[in-house]
Amino acid sequence: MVDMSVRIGSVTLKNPIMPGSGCFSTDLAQVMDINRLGAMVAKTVSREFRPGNPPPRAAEVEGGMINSIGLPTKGIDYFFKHQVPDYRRFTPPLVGSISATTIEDFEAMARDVAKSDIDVLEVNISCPTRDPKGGNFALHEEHTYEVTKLIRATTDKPVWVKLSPNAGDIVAVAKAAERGGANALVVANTILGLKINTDTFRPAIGNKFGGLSGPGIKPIIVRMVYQCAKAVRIPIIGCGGIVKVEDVVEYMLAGATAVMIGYLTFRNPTGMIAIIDGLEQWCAKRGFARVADLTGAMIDEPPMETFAAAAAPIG
Amino acid sequence: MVDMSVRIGSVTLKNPIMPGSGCFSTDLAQVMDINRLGAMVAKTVSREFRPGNPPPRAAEVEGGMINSIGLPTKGIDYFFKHQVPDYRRFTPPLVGSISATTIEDFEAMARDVAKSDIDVLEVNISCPTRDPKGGNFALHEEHTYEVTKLIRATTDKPVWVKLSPNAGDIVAVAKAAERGGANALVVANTILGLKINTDTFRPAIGNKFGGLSGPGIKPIIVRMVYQCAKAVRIPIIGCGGIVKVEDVVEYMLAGATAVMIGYLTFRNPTGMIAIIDGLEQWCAKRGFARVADLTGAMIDEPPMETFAAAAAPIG
Amino acid sequence: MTASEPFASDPFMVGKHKPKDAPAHISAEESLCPVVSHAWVNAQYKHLVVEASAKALAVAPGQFFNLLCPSPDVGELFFRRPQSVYRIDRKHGRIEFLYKCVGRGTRGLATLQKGDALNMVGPLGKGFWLDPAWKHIVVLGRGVGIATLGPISQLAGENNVGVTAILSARDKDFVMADVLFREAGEVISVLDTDGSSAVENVEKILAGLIAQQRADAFFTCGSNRLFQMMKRLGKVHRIPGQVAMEQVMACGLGPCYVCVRTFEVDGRQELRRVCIEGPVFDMQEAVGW
Amino acid sequence: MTASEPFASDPFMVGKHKPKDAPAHISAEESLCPVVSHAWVNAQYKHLVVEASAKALAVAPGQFFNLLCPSPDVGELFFRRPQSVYRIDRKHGRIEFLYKCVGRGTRGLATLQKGDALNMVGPLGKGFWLDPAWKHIVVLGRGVGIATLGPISQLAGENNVGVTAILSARDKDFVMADVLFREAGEVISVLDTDGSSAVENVEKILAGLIAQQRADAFFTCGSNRLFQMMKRLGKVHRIPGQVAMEQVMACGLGPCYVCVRTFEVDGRQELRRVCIEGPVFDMQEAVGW
Ligand SMILES: Cc1cc2nc3c(=O)[nH]c(=O)nc-3n(C[C@H](O)[C@H](O)[C@H](O)COP(=O)(O)OP(=O)(O)OC[C@H]3O[C@@H](n4cnc5c(N)ncnc54)[C@H](O)[C@@H]3O)c2cc1C
Ligand SMILES: Cc1cc2nc3c(=O)[nH]c(=O)nc-3n(C[C@H](O)[C@H](O)[C@H](O)COP(=O)(O)OP(=O)(O)OC[C@H]3O[C@@H](n4cnc5c(N)ncnc54)[C@H](O)[C@@H]3O)c2cc1C
Ligand SMILES: Cc1cc2nc3c(=O)[nH]c(=O)nc-3n(C[C@H](O)[C@H](O)[C@H](O)COP(=O)(O)O)c2cc1C
Ligand SMILES: Cc1cc2nc3c(=O)[nH]c(=O)nc-3n(C[C@H](O)[C@H](O)[C@H](O)COP(=O)(O)O)c2cc1C
Ligand code: FES
Ligand code: FES
Repeated sequence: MVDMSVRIGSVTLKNPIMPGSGCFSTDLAQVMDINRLGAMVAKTVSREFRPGNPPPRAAEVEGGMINSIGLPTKGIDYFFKHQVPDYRRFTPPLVGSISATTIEDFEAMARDVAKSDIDVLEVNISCPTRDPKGGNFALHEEHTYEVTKLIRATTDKPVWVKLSPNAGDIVAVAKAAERGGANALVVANTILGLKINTDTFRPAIGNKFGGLSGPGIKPIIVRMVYQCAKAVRIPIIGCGGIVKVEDVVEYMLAGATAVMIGYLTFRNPTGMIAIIDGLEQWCAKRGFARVADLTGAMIDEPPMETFAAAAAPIG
Repeated sequence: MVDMSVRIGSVTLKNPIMPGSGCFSTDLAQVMDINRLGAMVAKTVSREFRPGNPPPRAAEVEGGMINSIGLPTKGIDYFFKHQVPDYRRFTPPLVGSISATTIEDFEAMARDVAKSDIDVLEVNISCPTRDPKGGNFALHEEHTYEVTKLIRATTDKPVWVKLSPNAGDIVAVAKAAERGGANALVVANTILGLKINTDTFRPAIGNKFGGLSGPGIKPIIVRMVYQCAKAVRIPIIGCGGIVKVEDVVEYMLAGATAVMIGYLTFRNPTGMIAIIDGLEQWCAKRGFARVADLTGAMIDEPPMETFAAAAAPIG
Repeated sequence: MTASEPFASDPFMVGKHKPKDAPAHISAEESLCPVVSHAWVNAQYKHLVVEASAKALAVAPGQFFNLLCPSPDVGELFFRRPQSVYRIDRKHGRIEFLYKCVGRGTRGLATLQKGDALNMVGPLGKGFWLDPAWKHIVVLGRGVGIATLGPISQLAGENNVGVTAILSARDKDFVMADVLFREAGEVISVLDTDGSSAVENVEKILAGLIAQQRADAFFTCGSNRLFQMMKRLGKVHRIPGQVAMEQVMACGLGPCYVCVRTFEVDGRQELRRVCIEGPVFDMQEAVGW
Repeated sequence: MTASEPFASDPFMVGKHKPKDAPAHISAEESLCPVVSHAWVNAQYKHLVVEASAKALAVAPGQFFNLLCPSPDVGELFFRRPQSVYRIDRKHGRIEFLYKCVGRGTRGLATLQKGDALNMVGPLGKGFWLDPAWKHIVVLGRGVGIATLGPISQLAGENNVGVTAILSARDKDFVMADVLFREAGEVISVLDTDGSSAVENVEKILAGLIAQQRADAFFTCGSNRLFQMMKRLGKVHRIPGQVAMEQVMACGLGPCYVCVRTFEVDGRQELRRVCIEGPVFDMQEAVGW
């Protein structure tokens, strides 16, 4: 028996597998047993109704997909009245995700949403198609510090801050979020991209720019998880391009305590469950009694090779 | 007959296809006719001998590859004496690429190398495994401006500055390079990544971190080419993940005047030639008399869809 | 490791298996279905028959499956492709699709051979509804829309509701499935080649059916222009109607909001997800595409 | 577009064709070679025979081809895999490979069927050299290294140079190609199962051959420990030697500097590229792996 549980500050998950925000809803109960997940992560909500962006909202790209949904939301009243109770039909801890375009609204949103029946507040300051001063605070360390600090003061519930891979210096932003009082970091949201349809000469998605996700971004995000894990003491949740058991292992070796999964669910809607089962088998086979022991277990030395030519000219 | 030529400032290329630095050498004459290329781009040289990084130096990743070669070089004397004459056996314009770890050495390198029999000086200030103050100047606009300005003053030959996709604000860096006097921008070098071998728990390559290239990075770099092309007046050379004719078209639609190709040559060593042929056919079929007309021809409007719900709540 | 031993888990191998202990109330599933037959119907359309699980066989007319198409080239295919069920053969435990080869997904799908396994998720979405009070319905399909209208016609036939199927196509080679529709009722083919597929002509045919009181309900799929005309006629004559819509999908299940289209109720516009709130919608509420 | 019309250019389709007007002096090429046969030799090794172009047939012993292996899973395979030529059959215009299934690349390669086309680049690298003055050479191979030593043994045999082939393997099932080597000379198999493959024992065999003056040159491939021992013996007895080395490759042609290993000349270390400066190197200069 492998102990599959992981602890993210005060929250214990029965396994490290969660969906990424925007890639999960209770609609998935059509195909899978939601109660098996480590946690549920709700779609990002804003205070007021937002329709989202014009379709097409997503397209395939070489290493995965590009999307610009535009954070459609029915607003927080609907979230409290309908969505939270709907999620609560299931047993895993519930992570509520919030977004806003001003720092003041973020603070107010946090205060309001944290009062609802959620277990964790995730702060989405990294929607890639928003501008740095309009919700995409995670591009800059000062913005990140300020918004995290304000939010921290509004609630005793755990606060997870979702970072942006588009930041030039994600380590500085991670440290800023930690200083601001974040209990964990989600690394990361999508990478800003553009796909042009070479038949029509138009952008492939309605909003022109979109966020990249899927397997192609994994090496970039694994690197960021590793860098952030070295720089902060709070737990890191890895997110980007996970499609198989070994990807979860790779994120944990890099320093992640748990992971979130987006794209895979679109390709294999029962993929998260298969990964939970497969990860347990992997640990058993490799002799790990606790999956948590994988976190940060990368051997930080180069592969062993004969290489002793540093001082000599190439022949 | 399609006019396949493109102009990058004072240099005219007979077609827009060039190799990326480090992915080309005259060794390729083993398999292809080098004279068909739009230009030759030499491997980056430094003043002194550098052995490069410990092997393994490259590994496969989901959307392509990760490498950390470590800029091995035999130094500029060898470059002048052996490599330049070797390249000169072939007819396409020769782009020499230089690297240095200090701004002073960059200036001196530029002065020396520009005097050799090259047609264009490419400035590699974007090697992803170097630090921002040690040659990876392209992470910051001030460093980029300074180094470009100094280099500009040393030579009358065209100066191309190769930017880094790891910069938080590549548009600001692009403008800085333009202000500094660059004649064209190469967008971009590789993206910093990490791959961990889940069998050995060690990094997959000897230098731990490496640069991502290949199809998976294309949507990110196409976005950057588009953004830079809108922001500067000098030509942009797109580089990242090109493996087929349509990828070249996509880069040109986004605003590139020409492109560079790296990874494809590893997969299909005769790929650049096939793309030159295929691009000409593509233009003929689509009725473009000049390939140059593709540059910036993206129709900057969303795909046409019925979408008029901006003001209404989601049902 | 020996050469025959399975590898470290392959990308995308996960999820090909049913979750262990999946509760019985789960209504759709991701399953591997063996291909029974797969043949070209004409130069563009293929007819695919697969063996389906009990859950898949519970599919209703107008519902769809989200298919993991094999990649037709070395590049990877990253989204599934939705295809509505074209025929439900519960006796033999089979589900049939009729699809047009248009791009990479369907081209990859077309490579499947008898005996290969097709990974499908479903049944998904809300299908057509049939009011037992209706005596006679009209289905109007063009192109791929014809496939989608098959099962509702079949169901109407089985329930002794008369069906007139107007099948619009480029030329007579592309009038598909007329046999299937003929089993359920009357078939009128309209073609581009002789001009009979012109919207005005189809409108005349519909007007005739209305006059003959053979149009208690309208169903359409596959052409925006035909849909707009039918919606207008339906509004004027107060004939209830249903339209099956399409949109690019990612998840096919509801969470991602990729597949929205615009709808209008009482002059107010709103967005709905084609995959879970559709693909079948009230004709008067749909705005079109 | 009709369903049979080719698509917009597929990823990686480019480069499958020869560049038009390629000058004749180009020594290697990227070509599609039909598979003639492909069979398991034992539980881990497969023997692959392809029809090859005139350029490919010019391959020399010790040279290699860089093979575009089909991907064994849905994920993409991004590097070619180098394989040295194992047998050159100029009479039938064929090239043969003997390879071990170890990972994704070779596992994908193993899926090729007779009639399939294999995309190969080559011939590449610097092969073995044979001094006509030599009367008798010793080749020492283990595992995949055995394949690499095939052609030089063949060549020696054809040139009336005597060959002693010491083939080291786990057990007798893995002594491969002994028929091929027997055609060229004498075969000594050493096994893990009976302990005869121990380095000390192999050293004894080599010492015996040296004493009998049947060791004018050494050739080795496949085991670092055997290589180190042979290098030491060669140094003491002043026997020239050649070693075929391996390293992960990207381009296989020289530009990328991925495939370097360390070499030592006059006490100075330097890096050389296995793909173009090798894969065959002077035994005394190689440092090992
Ligand atoms: C609910 C539903 C039922 C359908 N039923 C049928 C049917 O019975 N028979 C039939 O022939 N076709 C049907 N379609 C259409 C079918 O899904 C598309 O033809 C198919 O996805 C095209 O994929 P492709 O890769 O071959 O073409 P592409 O070149 O990718 O695209 C061609 C067209 O298909 C659309 N498309 C692309 N990807 C998707 C996606 N992931 N989801 C939805 N649409 C996409 C694009 O908008 C484009 O217009 C249905 C679509 C939906 C939404
Ligand atoms: C010049 C040369 C000649 C060779 N000849 C033979 C031969 O005749 N028969 C034979 O069985 N094997 C030969 N090999 C080894 C063969 O190339 C590897 O076994 C093969 O690449 C493994 O690929 P994989 O995907 O199956 O395994 P992986 O799981 O990818 O790797 C297994 C091992 O192969 C090595 N490898 C992986 N990718 C590459 C690459 N792109 N280039 C080189 N090595 C790589 C790795 O270092 C690892 O140790 C030769 C290698 C070289 C360099
Ligand atoms: C369609 C789609 C919608 C998303 N919506 C949200 C969102 O509302 N809030 C958020 O924080 N992240 C959102 N994301 C980002 C994902 O949660 C996740 O960070 C990203 O997709 C990377 O993971 P993946 O590669 O596994 O998909 C969305 C991603 C996708 C693909
Ligand atoms: C093995 C390898 C070596 C490289 N060496 C250099 C280099 O020396 N100088 C440089 O400016 N870029 C170098 N690059 C970056 C490429 O020129 C190119 O910018 C990058 O690979 C993206 O293009 P691609 O996706 O087509 O490979 C190297 C890339 C690879 C893969
Ligand atoms: S496709 Fe995801 S909600 Fe419809
Ligand atoms: S593999 Fe590229 S230089 Fe050898």
